[in-house]
Amino acid sequence: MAFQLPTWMALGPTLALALTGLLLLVFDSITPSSTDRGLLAGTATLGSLVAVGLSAWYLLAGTGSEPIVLYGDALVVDTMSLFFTFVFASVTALVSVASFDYLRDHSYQAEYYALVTLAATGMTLMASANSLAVVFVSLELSSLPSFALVAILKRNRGSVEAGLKYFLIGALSSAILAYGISLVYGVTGSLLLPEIASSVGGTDLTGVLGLGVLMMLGGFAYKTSVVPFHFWAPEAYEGAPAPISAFLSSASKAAGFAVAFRVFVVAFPIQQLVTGAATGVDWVLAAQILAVVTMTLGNFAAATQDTVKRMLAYSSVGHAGYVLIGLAALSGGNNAFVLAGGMSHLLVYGFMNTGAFLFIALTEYWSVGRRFEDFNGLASQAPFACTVMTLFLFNLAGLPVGGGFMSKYFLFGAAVGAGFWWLAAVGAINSALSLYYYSRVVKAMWIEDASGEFDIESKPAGLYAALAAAAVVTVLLLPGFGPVWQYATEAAEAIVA
Amino acid sequence: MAPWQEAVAAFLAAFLIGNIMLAMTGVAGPWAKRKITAAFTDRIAVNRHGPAGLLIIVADAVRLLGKELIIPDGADRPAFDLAPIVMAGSALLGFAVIPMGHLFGVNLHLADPEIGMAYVFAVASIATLALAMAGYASNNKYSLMGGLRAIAQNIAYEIPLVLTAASVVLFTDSLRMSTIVAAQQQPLFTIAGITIPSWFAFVNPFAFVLFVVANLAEVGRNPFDIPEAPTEIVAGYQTEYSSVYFVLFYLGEFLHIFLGGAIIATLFLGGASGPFLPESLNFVWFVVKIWAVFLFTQWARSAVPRVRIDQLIEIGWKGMLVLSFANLVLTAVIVGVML
Amino acid sequence: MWIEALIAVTLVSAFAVVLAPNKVAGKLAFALSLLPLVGSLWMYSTYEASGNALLEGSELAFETNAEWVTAGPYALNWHVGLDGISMPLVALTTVLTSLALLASWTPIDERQSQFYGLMLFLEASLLGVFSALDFFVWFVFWEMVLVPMYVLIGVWGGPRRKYAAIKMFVYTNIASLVMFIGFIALVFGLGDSVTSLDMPAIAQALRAGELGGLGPVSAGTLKVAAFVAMFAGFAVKVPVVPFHTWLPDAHVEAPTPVSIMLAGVLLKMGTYALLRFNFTMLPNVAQNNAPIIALFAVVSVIYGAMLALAQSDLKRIVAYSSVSSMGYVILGLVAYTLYGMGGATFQMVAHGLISGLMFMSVGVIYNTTHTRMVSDMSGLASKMPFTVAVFVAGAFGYMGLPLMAGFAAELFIFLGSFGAFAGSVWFTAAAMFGIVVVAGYLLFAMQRTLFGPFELETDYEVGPAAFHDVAPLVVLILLVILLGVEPSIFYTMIQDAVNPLVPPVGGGA
Amino acid sequence: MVPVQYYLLLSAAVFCIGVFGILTRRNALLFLMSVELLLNAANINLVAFSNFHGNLTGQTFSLFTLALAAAEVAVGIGIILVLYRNFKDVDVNEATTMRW
Amino acid sequence: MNPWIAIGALALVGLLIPLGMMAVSSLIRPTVPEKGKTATYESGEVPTGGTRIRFNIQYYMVALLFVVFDIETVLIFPWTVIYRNAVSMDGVGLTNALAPMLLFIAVLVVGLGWAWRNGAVRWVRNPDRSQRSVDR
Repeated sequence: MAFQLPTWMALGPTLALALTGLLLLVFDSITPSSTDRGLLAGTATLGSLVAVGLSAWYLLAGTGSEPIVLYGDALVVDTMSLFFTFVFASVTALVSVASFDYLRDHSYQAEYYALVTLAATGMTLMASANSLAVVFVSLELSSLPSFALVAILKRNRGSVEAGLKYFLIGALSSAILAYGISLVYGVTGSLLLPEIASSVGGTDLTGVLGLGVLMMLGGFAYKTSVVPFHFWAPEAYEGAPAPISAFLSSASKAAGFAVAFRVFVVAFPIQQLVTGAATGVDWVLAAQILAVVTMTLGNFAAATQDTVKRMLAYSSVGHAGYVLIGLAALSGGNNAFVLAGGMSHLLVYGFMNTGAFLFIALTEYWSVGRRFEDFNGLASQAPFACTVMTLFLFNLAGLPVGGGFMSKYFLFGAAVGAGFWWLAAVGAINSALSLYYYSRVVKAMWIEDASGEFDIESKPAGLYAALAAAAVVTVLLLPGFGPVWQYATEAAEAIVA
Repeated sequence: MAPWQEAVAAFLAAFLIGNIMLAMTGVAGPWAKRKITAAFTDRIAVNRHGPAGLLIIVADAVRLLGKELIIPDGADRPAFDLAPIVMAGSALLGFAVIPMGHLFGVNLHLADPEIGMAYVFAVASIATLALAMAGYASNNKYSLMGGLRAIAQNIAYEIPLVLTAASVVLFTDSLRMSTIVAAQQQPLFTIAGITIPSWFAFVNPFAFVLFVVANLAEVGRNPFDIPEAPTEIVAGYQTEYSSVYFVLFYLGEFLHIFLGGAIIATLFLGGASGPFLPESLNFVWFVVKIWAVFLFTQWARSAVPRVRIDQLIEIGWKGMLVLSFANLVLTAVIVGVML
Repeated sequence: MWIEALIAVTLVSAFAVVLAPNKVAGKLAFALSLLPLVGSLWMYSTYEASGNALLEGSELAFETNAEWVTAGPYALNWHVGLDGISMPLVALTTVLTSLALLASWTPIDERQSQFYGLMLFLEASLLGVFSALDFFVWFVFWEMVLVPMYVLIGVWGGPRRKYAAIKMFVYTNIASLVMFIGFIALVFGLGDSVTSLDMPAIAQALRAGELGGLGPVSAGTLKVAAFVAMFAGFAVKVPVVPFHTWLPDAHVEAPTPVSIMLAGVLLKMGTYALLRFNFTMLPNVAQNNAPIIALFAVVSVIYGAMLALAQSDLKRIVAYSSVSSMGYVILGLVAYTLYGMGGATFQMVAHGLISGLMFMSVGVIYNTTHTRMVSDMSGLASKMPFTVAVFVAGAFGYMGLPLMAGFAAELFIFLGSFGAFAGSVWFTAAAMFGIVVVAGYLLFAMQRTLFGPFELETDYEVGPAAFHDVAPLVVLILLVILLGVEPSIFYTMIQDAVNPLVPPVGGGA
Repeated sequence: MVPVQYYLLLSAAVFCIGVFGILTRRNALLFLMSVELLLNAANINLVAFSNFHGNLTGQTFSLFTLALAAAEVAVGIGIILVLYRNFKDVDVNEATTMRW
Repeated sequence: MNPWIAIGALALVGLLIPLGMMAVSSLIRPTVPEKGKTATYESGEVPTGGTRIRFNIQYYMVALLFVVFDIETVLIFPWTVIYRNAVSMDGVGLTNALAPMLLFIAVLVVGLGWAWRNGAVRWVRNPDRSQRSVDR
């Protein structure tokens, strides 16, 4: 760059999001009763777009290529954090735009957007956390608003129940995470990931350490809706307002994986803990088991659903399983490749899954039913939306009509390259299965004849814009996968020592 | 000394201090209260038994202790019994870290832990718990309302209290009570030969006022006595209490007033320091200061009307809290700039 | 650059048509489809290439090879180009699409803009399939073909369209997954000897015998396994007999223009892929197991013919007969002789045109009579003489009447497959028998339906078809005859492309 | 100086009590309290270990943990309140309009 | 000597004194059980209804506010203790010592202002905004 920004500006995206959140609160304090949707949604979108721009700019300018460490090593800004920041901010922007219509007669406008942006702030911090303390704090910062967001439809029993379950499991798992952190701290005497890595090798308290690592894995498993803590996912995604489901299933999941990648790869080095000689803490094995179980369970559960939203929820559990390969196939040699596969899949998934859930938001806006049958013949009424949804679904299934195919192919290819061909095989089988239940929706929309009459009075501009944007990006990620892959690889190499 | 000797010594000291406080509050407090209130309302208060009716104290004690203890129906028993003990005990516990000066050379300072101030506030706010227990356990609507009001009030004014205290810590760099007192000894300035010590009441009168007001609310005296507003909810949380339990509550409240006074004296009025007296006797000054605060509360009790609950909450959250934030920030800025 | 331009133009026009109002969509789509048609013809006229695209020493026409993504060990390139095998198929695609669009003006009467848009989208993906030379690009287009096909059959099809569409979708998707796994296994087996998914590179590496084992699997096993996987995958598309059951349903349910595309071009994807992958990359496996593959081929020929016999629905008859004639293609391919492979490739084009012709004329008849049952009608010749004439001509073309494209193709195939390998004589003879059966039955059916006194209990006037229905028929029949009279139009370039594949006499490469 | 193992045992005990509460109680508020127990067990660990290692990291972190626990409770109570309004109960098993 | 021993001792005293008084009073007080004495006191009326009445939601509101704000003071105290040293320490200076806390308090104040304006501490006639809304 021609000029040099102060180092704290490396957190620019995070700051932009945080300021947006506070600004929204100030708006609401000035005029509590006003529901000027345009202003509020606009502000949220603008702020997140600023964050998107900053992160993209930093990526292009190579800011992260040399990791910037801030605040006593508590935060680190490198390619990985910027990469994920880009994902979070983009999803936030999409969700904000879509919510403009979804919340048209809702009374907690400002609170809603403020919570969304603040949660996004927490996620960006998660991506750049370099200390277990920051990990915990930022994880909570992204979780607490999410709880409220899921339950924000106060009169809607489904929403409230979803919020409760999300909250209960969230509180439990965050407590477990805290305990795990305390144990790790007890063993290593530090909360900074690099210091932990340096002192973790020689410890003889392998039992305590293993317990701590396991508990932390549990905490992250909750955030990423990986199996032992996945119960909340279908409930929360089904009950929550659909834009929030999109937000959680895309951004929140990605954030969980971001922090999990960094913590495990940086703080618990494989060559010391797993492949090394004097160890018993084989977290890679745990990740492998979880990955297989999660993929299979998520996909099979999704195949047996009869409401579309819940199907998507379970399928996102399945996708968590795919991404978990990024951790499970480590210790196979080409770690950067594997991690990059996981990251790039998260990016693509961020767009296509958000799009799918936003389509659900659209149907809820039109008060189309929730079941597959209710979607019958929707294409004749809303061809554009259905085309886009078809695109998203085929991408999720991994058909080569967009980036979804690329990322999934790279992920599995990486797994095979790392010698874990069986992981890839399970993944491939699950993808084949997933095609079945995804195409059920397509079939309903395009082929079945409308069972009932839809009352589609209006085409909400905001939702359509968000859908279109997501679709364009998803498709462009097929030819434009190159840079994504390049940055993902850089990001992975940034943390793989 | 061996640990057990330490323990015994500490126990004796504690017993001493505890009894001094009891004597001062439980004994003198009620009597003084009557006298003061009477004076305000231009009446003649107790004057029959003994000089200035001092013996009424003994009579009261025997009378109250001798009353029958009535447990209302449906009372939540353990909580009902625990509340008075907690009330009295917590207040007493607060005095542990207060440096009360010297009496005949004996330093009446039981313990001086590093975090004395935090400790004092922590212990003092246990009383809120007692009030809640009492209000909840009595199975009485008045009590419940009283308890809830007590909680609402205490939590509303707890934060301004603590924040103001924090602004004092900005000067002392320590939470240790003795250090805080020591920081107020050097002279501030001199007017006409009279040296004004740098008591924080003089250094930062704004904080002092805030603290005194918040303290009034904390101890639940006018204008902030809605938890037991006799004209609204008979006697609030202590409606159903009688006999020794009532005594304990009564005692506890007075102890709290005096504890508040002690805290104010320590944080803002230079602890036990004062002119004219040798340091070996400056406990007298401490008592004077405590009593000054006590008198102030009694004056407020008879002179200031009671605020409504909503006014109380709004004053607390919209007034006191903001002011105390402002106070903290301003103090920090000034201290930082002057440094 | 020309190939990209072709595909891009088609895609753009597809979107344009989707957005157009229903009324003008048909005409607009046809007009726009002329652009790629002209383009492909221009490309044909300026075609300059030699050799087989996948083998060393080949000169490709309109080739572009651009960096796309570098993924760790494997680089993905945008690599497209045409050689003697793909050029005719590209031309075929554009021609058939335009005619099919023309032929769909009458039958398609709802949601036109979406229909025509999807048709153009289909064309674009087909062009991509035939011109892609990087496996990744190729696979993308290969899968992209499915989506519009699925919707086209499922929405505009006949009464059992849902069943047909789902069946087609599931069959072909599972097939392509199997094929994908097989191929990727090969690539991983090659190890470091290839650094990209470039098809020429992989083919050359494989032919150079650089295939290593993959994990516990030895090279030989891997080879065979991959071959089987890919063969099965493509056989579904072709379709070869055990995997053919989706085809008749799809054909019967699909509207006429879609059947034209399906029979005319989509089936060719299968044989094209077989030629490109199995027979080019793993020739030894193919030759060592030639009898088995030939058996498959012949079985599809005979069995397809038999099934055709059993039908009473004109469209089903045509559908099954196309199963049998795709059998020839495989027979010719496996022969590994110049004539065999050349003829097989030529047969792809010829059969594309002819089957298109047949389906189109069946469609025209159906439009007027609203039935396809042989038993229902008779003596149409008197009512719609012109259509009938074309139909008959098409049938003759089917059974390989001289001076028609079918004749040349089948002649070459049989010439090539005679004595190609031990016992190939018998296979060829059996295949020839199959052709006779089909031809005979077709003629019988026509005699039933077209000639004799006219009877058809209808309540509407049965008259000659509209011009825009007949015109494509004429064009097609002319093309068929043209190719029959002058096969060298395509055959020279085809032979030039398959020549390197053919092993020197007396040995496998 | 109490050896660190004792603190570890204490925190483990507190943790187990919390887990027990979570597993046995169906009242959302009790669930919340149990979670608080878990967090405080973590705090005990942190403080004890920070004393053991002689650096203040753990204690500082325990302050953050406290603050977050408070925030969590604030959100949780809010949700439970809304739950009560909708289901007239704070029993976590009452809310089952969706399948688990 | 360790101050906590002394504090523990005072705690013991603080427990013993009330217990002692209880003991004394239990010795000297009469016990005349009688029905009606133990009835809940409601100004002499016969008690009506249960005690578990539903009270103003605002109690919850201020409780939630308190939980958050009071905990934040925990984070303020350490800062106040080190503040002056930090300012005088070279390399830190006034700005670096003051600015973060100003930021922190600013965030708190934004939160307080929001709660204020949205009626979290408005005791009487708080219009439940969700009345005017149709949640979906």
